[in-house]
Amino acid sequence: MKWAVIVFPGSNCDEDAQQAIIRVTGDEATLVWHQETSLADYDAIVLPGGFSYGDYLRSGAIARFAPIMKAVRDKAVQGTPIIGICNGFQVLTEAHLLPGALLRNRDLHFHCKMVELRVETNRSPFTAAYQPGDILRIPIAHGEGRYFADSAILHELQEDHRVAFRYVDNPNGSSESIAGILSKERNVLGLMPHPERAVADFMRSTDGAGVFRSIHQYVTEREGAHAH
Amino acid sequence: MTTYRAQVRVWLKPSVFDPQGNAVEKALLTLGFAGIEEVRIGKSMEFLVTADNQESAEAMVDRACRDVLCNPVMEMYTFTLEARQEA
Amino acid sequence: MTTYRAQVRVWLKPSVFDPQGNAVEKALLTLGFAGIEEVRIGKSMEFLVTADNQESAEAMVDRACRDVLCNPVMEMYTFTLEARQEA
Amino acid sequence: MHTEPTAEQIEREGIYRSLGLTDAEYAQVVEKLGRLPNYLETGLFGVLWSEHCSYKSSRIHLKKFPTDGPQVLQGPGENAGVVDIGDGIGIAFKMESHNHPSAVEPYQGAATGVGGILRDIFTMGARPIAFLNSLRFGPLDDAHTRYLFGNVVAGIGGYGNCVGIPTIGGEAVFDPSYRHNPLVNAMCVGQLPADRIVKGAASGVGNPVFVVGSRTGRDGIHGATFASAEDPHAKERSAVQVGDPFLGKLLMEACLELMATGAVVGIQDMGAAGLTSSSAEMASRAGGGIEMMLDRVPCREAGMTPYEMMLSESQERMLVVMEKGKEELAFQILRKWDLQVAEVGRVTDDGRLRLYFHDEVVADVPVRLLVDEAPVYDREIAAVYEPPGAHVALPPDPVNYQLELEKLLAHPSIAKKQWIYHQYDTSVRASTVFGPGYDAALVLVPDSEKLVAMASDGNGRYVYLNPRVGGAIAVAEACRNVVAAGGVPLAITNCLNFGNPEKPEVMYQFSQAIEGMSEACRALSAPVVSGNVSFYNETGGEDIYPTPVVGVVGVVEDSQLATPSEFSEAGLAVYLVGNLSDGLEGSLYWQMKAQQAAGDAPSFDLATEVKVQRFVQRAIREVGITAAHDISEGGLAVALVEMVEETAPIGMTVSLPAGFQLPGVLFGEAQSRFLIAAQASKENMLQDLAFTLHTPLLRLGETNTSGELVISIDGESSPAIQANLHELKKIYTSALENNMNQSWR
Ligand SMILES: Nc1ncnc2c1ncn2[C@@H]1O[C@H](COP(=O)(O)OP(=O)(O)O)[C@@H](O)[C@H]1O
Ligand SMILES: [Mg+2]
Repeated sequence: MKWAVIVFPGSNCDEDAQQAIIRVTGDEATLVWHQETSLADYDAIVLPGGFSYGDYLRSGAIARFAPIMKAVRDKAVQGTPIIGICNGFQVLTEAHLLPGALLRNRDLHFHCKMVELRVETNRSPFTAAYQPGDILRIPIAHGEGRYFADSAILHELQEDHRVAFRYVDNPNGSSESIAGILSKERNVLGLMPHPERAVADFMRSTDGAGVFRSIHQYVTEREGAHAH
Repeated sequence: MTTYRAQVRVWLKPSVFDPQGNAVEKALLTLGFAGIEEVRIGKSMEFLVTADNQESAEAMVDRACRDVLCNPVMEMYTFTLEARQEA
Repeated sequence: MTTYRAQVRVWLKPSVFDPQGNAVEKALLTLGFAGIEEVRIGKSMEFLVTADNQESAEAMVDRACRDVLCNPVMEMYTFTLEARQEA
Repeated sequence: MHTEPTAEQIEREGIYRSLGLTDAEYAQVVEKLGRLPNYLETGLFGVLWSEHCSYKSSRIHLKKFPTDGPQVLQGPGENAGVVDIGDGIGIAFKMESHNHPSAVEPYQGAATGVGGILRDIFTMGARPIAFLNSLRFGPLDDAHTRYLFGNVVAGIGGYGNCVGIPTIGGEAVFDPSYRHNPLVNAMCVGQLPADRIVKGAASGVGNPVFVVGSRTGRDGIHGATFASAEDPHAKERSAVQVGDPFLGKLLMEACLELMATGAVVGIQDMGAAGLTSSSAEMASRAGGGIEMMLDRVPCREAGMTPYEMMLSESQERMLVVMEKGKEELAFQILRKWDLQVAEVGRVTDDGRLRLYFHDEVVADVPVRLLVDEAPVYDREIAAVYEPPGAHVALPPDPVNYQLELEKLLAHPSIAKKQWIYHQYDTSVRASTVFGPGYDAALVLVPDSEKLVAMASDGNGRYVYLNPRVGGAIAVAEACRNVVAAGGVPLAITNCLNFGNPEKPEVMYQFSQAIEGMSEACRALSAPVVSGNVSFYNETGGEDIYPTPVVGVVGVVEDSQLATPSEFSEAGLAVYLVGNLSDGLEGSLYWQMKAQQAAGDAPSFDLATEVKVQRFVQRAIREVGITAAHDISEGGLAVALVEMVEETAPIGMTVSLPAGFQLPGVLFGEAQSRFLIAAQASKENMLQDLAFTLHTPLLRLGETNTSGELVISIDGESSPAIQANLHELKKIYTSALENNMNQSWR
């Protein structure tokens, strides 16, 4: 299968994501420049972390207008798995592909450290390799990661089992300790922690590998099904 | 064409916690500014808009606010426009 | 004692570079908002002040601006005060 | 717009003084130039002959540093030094101070410091891989200090996090000496192919010269001149420089792409003194000249004069010399990254810096005179240096040693620094093997088994008490950190933060510290490849502690050798490498008791230093040990607590031989010592190795499951310290945060 990792001006986890994909799945992963307009060739899309457009105004606010985002939208409609990590999550909410918003951390500080996440659902292309209730160790690195949504949305997320991950110990003041959420069709995931930084022993955790493995399995199985 | 000076104010909805406002309020208190409360911190944006008339300038600024400058999920905005005095 | 609503605007001195305003201006341009220029982004702060009278409220806000809200090395401020209507 | 003074007015009214030239310097300019310089020209000399750009007070002393070695690919003189780590890989690194700007506007001062050092690294053609930072502030009980420190940390993170380079090491010291003059030193490390170092030389007559990046504004004019001015508030007269890390990141990517094409002849960041220093220094390195049409410089504000353009310190700008005919290639790359570029001039061979504005020559001066013939001062050095801690009486023995240990662990200089580094992205680039919290940071080198090791260190108190020994200790300690993590130190960079060089005792500190550093560099085979001097760190006549900060880069040959500074298992043997000592000289403990720096510098011997470092290197390689940590501030007791991993449910029993004074043996800071922990099965081999290498090695005790730290003296009935380790760790971990939770905004 083929992965696209979108590169916005200011993305800085693009290569990390690419390397993690290659390390975990052995798949082909291509960096795709934000000025491109088609993603037709790709089976999975990653919006990586970083500071797209410097995170000026609001994080993700300017990136959502990039030419590539029209193609991302189209792929979302087609059911292609799309994962937004950190800044990618922020871009996805600004682009209304995911509900809610990510605000400045409760204590106003940037936080970079290993945190524990609880897997809330494995019914998604991103979490199938885990069991609900699994505790994962994955680093966070963000200043604006406080997930916010109004109560109706929070209720809906809860009802539809669309909260993918929660923090065990809320580091940033996110509503209901939410660390990652799924779209209605469950093929778009946004999460603040960085699974691509937890895929090798030297990183002190390999718990993030399951995210990439899940996507790989989902896509290859789906391809298998189509072939029939 | 006329050039207007626009002043946009964007702030968090009342239901959204504003940690910055909170921190400043605390700081003011410890520094002895008794009597200051409910501090909220938002953004103030200023720019020049050139348009045919006030109406179309207003429409443009409003669209900029809705599309870019403000995220309605958590923010609100107001703005004022003022024809620029010639230098 | 009267309670006033204060609105403070803080912005970078004209000679100080505003990277944020600069980036937003560029973004607006590429999004087709032709005619918007010289974008500068500052802070807008709102709070309640309770004081004996307008004068002492003003003095307090001014001091808060100088001591806490504004960094005089690179920023400037203005504010308005308005007696709060009773609920 | 007011008009500029004429050349005659400048001479008659002494206006050159406000541009940074002394009477003698101005006379020298007039004589060598053979005429009176105009306002712009006087300004050029003012900044290039400033302390900051010309190193006029330090130059003759810096020459004493050893700078050669087989591992050195690029020594001092370029934008950064480069060492060879083998496998065709070069590591570029440099450290720089941003003390004065950070005191005026802490967030932007620190952020622009990081941006500047970043550009120094990537202009060498190196991909930046890590940042470190060394911070010195006054005590945190002062709200303004908390404001400065908090914002400096935020600014370092703000820039580094945004450009996506991990900040993985550094140090932070809090001492009254820095209350009015905080130090903010930033270091950047980058990786490049060893045979593709890009230089900052403007060569090739006729080659076009470009300004790339941000537009030029009126910010920071005279920054370089005033960094050397006595009145720190003079700096406020110029606008504060604001960093744009987003643009910094684009510039980095674009320049690396540009340099990879091979079409870049020379490139330099417009740092201090902006366009002036970059153009003049690049021309000087090539031994040629440069001419520029200033009308073509993209400006942020209307009506900027040539003077303002040449002296502006607007951030995120580069001066690039391209090979003629390859311009289109450059334009393509820069367009892709949405960066502004303007061709502003060309390389000449007449050795002159010639500037045009509206088709008129507005400045025309010899490059040699601007750069190479800048004044050099052999400033007066005090004949005697009254050792400032010699007369201080030893403190009486304390009643409760546990309490003293707790006080040391809670001192912000010793306490765990996670409040700082949790605000830094330490894992971006996904190659951090050891981040902050270890003795040295380790980073993976792609396509290689090797790791790059780096650390920064420097103890101003030691240098103050004994400049020569203190200088040597700074180098030794920095190298020791790399050794503890499993590395071999290769070379160092430094920031020499000192007081007013016009004072003979400051020059004594300076020259002696350099002597000491040089001795240690030679003994440890770690030459100096880059560095920076910051003078005039004084307020109201009070100078800071003379504070040379050393940044060291080394290599870990194989990731298997990476050795942590902590352990978490029971059943390990704990050893002291080096001598047991009970001297309190220069220790933080004595300073806390005496309320001033006390005694001499800690005992230090270079031969012993070399020996213990060799021993630990071989122990890691040949025996395999679980953890290694150097003993530094706070002494043996603090180092023991530091070595226990925070959440480990273990205890440790240590017994010390009789015959040593208690406070000294626990809290003394005698140098050249490591603690190492090893499995029982390795003990024989360790002892054999120590015997073979004639290295003092003392078994202190072992770890267990008791959860307690017990330190006793042989023959004494009750232990000197018996404390819950978990509680001690809590004090150590939370102290800095507790200090910063007081209001500082
Ligand atoms: N300003 C800082 N930035 C990043 N890391 C820091 C900073 N200060 C301290 N650290 C990290 O905290 C750890 C302890 O620092 P320090 O007490 O100076 O160590 P030592 O005294 O053993 O050299 C080191 O890993 C260091 O890199
Ligand atoms: Mg320490």
